[in-house]
Amino acid sequence: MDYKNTLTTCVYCGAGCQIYVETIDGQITGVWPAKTHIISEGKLCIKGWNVTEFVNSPDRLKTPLIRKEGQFVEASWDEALELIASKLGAIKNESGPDSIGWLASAKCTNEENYLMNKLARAVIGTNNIDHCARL
Amino acid sequence: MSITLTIDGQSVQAEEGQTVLEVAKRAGVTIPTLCYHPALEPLGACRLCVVEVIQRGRSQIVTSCTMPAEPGMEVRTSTPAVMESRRTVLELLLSRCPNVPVIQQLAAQYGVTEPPFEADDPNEKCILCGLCVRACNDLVGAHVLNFSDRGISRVIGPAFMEKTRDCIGCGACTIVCPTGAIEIVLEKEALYAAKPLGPASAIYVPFLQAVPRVPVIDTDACIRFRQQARTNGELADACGVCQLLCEARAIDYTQQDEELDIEVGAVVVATGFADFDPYLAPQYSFGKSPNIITGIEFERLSNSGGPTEGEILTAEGVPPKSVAILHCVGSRDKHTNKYCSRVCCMYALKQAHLVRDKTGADVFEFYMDIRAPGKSYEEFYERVQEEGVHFIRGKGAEVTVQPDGKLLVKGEDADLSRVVAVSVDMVILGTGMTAQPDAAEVSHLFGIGCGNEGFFTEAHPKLRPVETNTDGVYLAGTCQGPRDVPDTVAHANAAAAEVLALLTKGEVVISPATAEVNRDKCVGCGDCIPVCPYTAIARVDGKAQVNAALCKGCGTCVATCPSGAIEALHFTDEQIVAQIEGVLKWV
Amino acid sequence: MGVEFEPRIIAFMCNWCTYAAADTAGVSRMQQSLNVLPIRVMCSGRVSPEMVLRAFRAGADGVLVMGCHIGDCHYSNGNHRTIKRMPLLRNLLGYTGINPERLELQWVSGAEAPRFVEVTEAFIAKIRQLGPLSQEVME
Amino acid sequence: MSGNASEGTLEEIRKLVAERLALPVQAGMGVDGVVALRALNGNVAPHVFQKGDDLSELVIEPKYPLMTLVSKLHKRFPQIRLGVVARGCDERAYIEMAKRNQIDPARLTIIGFACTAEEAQACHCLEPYPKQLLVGAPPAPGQVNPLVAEYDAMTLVERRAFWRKQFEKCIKCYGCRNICPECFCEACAMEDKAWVEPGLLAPPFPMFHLIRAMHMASRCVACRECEAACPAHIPLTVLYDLLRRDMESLLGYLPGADMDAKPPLSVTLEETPLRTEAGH
Repeated sequence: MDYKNTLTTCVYCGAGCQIYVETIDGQITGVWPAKTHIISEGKLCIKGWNVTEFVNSPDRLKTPLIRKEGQFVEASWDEALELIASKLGAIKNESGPDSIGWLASAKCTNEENYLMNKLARAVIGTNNIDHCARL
Repeated sequence: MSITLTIDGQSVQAEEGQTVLEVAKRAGVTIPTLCYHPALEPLGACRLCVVEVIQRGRSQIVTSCTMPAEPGMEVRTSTPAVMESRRTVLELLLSRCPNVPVIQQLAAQYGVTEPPFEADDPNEKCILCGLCVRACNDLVGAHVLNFSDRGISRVIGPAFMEKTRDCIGCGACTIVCPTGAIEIVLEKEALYAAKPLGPASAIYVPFLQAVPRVPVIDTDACIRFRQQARTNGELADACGVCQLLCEARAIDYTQQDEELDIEVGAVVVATGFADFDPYLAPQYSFGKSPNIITGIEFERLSNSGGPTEGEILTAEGVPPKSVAILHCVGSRDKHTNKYCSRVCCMYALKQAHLVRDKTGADVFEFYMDIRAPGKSYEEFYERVQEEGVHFIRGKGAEVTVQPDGKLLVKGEDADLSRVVAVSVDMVILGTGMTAQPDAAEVSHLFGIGCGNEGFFTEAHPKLRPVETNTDGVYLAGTCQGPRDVPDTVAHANAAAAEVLALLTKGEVVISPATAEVNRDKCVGCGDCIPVCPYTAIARVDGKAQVNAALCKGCGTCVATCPSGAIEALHFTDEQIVAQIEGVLKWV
Repeated sequence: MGVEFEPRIIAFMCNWCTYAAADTAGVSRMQQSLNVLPIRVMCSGRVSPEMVLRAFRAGADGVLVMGCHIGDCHYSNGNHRTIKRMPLLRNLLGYTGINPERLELQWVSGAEAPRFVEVTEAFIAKIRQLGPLSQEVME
Repeated sequence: MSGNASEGTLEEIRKLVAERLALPVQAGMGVDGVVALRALNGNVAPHVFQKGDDLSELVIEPKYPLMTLVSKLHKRFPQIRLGVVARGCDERAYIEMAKRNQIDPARLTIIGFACTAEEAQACHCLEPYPKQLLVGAPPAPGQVNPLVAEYDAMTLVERRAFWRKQFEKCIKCYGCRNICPECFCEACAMEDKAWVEPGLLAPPFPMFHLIRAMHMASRCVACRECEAACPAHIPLTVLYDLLRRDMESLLGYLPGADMDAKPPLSVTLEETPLRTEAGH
């Protein structure tokens, strides 16, 4: 039996509540609030308590899906990225960078969100970016 | 090993270890005895059983009760020498005890009519045979009786001839004594405890009509079981007479009650009733005089197999001149039981009839009203009236024991509007029927209802009188409520018919409104299990499971489950909430 | 002075005793107010605290839980749980400010149609006096 | 960290844990692991100490409902034998959980220690030590929360105003339920839309909080975890203490006190009588 509690930060909002993600034999089995943390003091909201729910959710997407003839079809990352790059490029050329909006996700890491911000502002050239945790 | 010997010229077989007396008895040869008892070691004390034994050419006179049988032995039981010996013995015995009938008869048989010597005490009965001593020490183990002194002052009695608490009053000495020299005198206190109308011996056939008609041992009264209980099972060798004497070897003291698991599809509960405890109605002074008896005790008294062989006698042993019968003892009384026990009026009338018939005594019936519905019952009531029984309409108020032992019964005669008092020799309390004291336990065991009085509840008082609310459990007889013999027989037959109907059908139809567990929601806490009145819920593989065949759909488990893991089919939470919201929406 | 307050009372009735009594009361043409809204359950033991609270939540001004007398339960002892649950729930209502008198447990046997009317009418009168629950919950 | 526990207490506990871990598991006293708290980099979380682990990391505060973890491990590993470093409230939680089939008593060794008098006071704990007390001496018990008497003395109108204000703060995080050692149900009535309408915040009175209070009546062992976990600072345990008091006076049942006492709301009046007709 390998029992572990990994201290981490709840990704759902900017409050920065600390949580322990509990794993048994490598499988996520729950969340403990971190009582010793100076911000959250062992208290969590419903999102923090359920922050790991999506990990093992049967509805979770594990490969990209591309709509072909009205149906979502599993695709490879290369195919998906190719399609997105070409479409975004075409839209930017046709209607300008501000015709594109960006929504980042709380379920990504801070670093991933930073990269998305970089992509939106530096590569595409728009400030139309927001984050679902900025509630 | 079998051996062969001759008795009075006749060749007989014997087992090794048997005495000559035992072999002779078995062969049908009569040898007189006084100090012999098959349950006790022989002592050869009375010398009456002497015989002549010829062995290896030599003849001698010996006591047959102590002489072991040997191969080739020749026994003669009535030679002149033997007869002369016995005659001498009887002369001496008759001289000691001239007024004991057994000795008088034996002496006469042997031609002894007058005792050769004058008796010291013409009332002496004890022949010092020591049977009682052996019984008390070897069988009962009480060690109370023994010989003391010697020669002509030899006597039998307790130590220092003083009253002793070691005597357990078992009476074994009186039974074995051949001359009737010992009498048990019950002290006043003991008399009340002695249950004069109870079983006479520790082993007895419950009643003559018992089925199966075999004796039972009352372990509370049996010397051996009492010894066992007293010594916490260390000793169990006292008495044993019944085992010793039982030729069929049917008595085994080590037998224990056994629990058997039997799987059945239906159960008929026929646990019967308990007689009302007359001590709960102290105004009738039950227990204060042996002549105040309950109806059931009267039944035993008037039974031909009872202690008086059916003669109706008071505790003083004489027929009563007057008897009072009190109705409604423990029935129709807010202090005891409110209900009518249904059978007492009729049995009281019957008992009045029996008393009149057998003794001609004056009978006074104290009654509120006579309940005699049913075929021939009212006619019987009329007949008893014609027999001259005095009916006093009014409940018996109290019974007091007079200084002379007579019983004073007071009551109100409602017809005359005045208080009456009669002095009688015997009072019969018409005790009613009550539920068995363990009815609540039994009701819990079978998941059946039990009313306030303790009688089991039928599924419907009119339409389903033998069914219960637990499928497959049926009621028969007085466990459901007071009823008389024909009604009990009918009720029991009905219960049997219900069971037969199940057997014939082979399958059971149940109501669809049962509880059902959603295993995904159940966490197996088991809070619901003790809730079920029908023990329909069990934990299977760590989770609750409802046996739909047992479930009656009350839904109490559903309300208990904190997880909402049990649904009451047709009464689901969703349906009830919809009803609540529905009715509130439109008013 | 507006329209007089008409209490709305949810009455949980067990199938075997109280529901039968209510039925008899109706068949016997006994005079009754219209404020009692019956919800039939098989046993008063089926009435969970959630159900009582839900009735209040849905707008009932009072809740009556009625069943067989102790000892007469059709299911032998289903009502033993009811008689334990309801005092706790009443106290809890009181602790959080709902007048506990708005919840009442009453035993009415199948033979007690007059008692059914008596009990319900008395409860209606009591709730009428207490006023609407919304005063307590929504204020 | 407050450091209320003396170093001596901690050392004794570590020694007992080491002993238990050193024993062969088959011998009955031996264990596969000991559930306790571990301090790592200044933060504390529940942990399962196993043979070879650094026991200097074992600490006893801040307290967590460790029996929840014991139950989880017992269910996941049907053979596992565990020890647990337990306070009085942990042991009470264990009693109610074992009674309800959530912990296997045959596979659990309790290494009990006494709380400090300060902790007892902070928790308003009347029995701040386990019955299986191995380390420390029973401290002076805490006082009943003075708020219990204060709220009890309020008029209906005052109580209503008070609790309405409290319940309005509720953000329906379910933290009170999630942290509770006695809330081990697979499905929760507070998530059942028949009882609690989804999409309303704060949850509409009286459903959410009163359902939980009723469910706690025969289970609450007064560990105070719910109140500590509540981001809205609702004084939940005052309500539960009032019901615990009723439970004891009406039905003679104190959750956590007796392994053999059956939950009184599940049994008949013959088995657990109602002591008064209180409230009627």
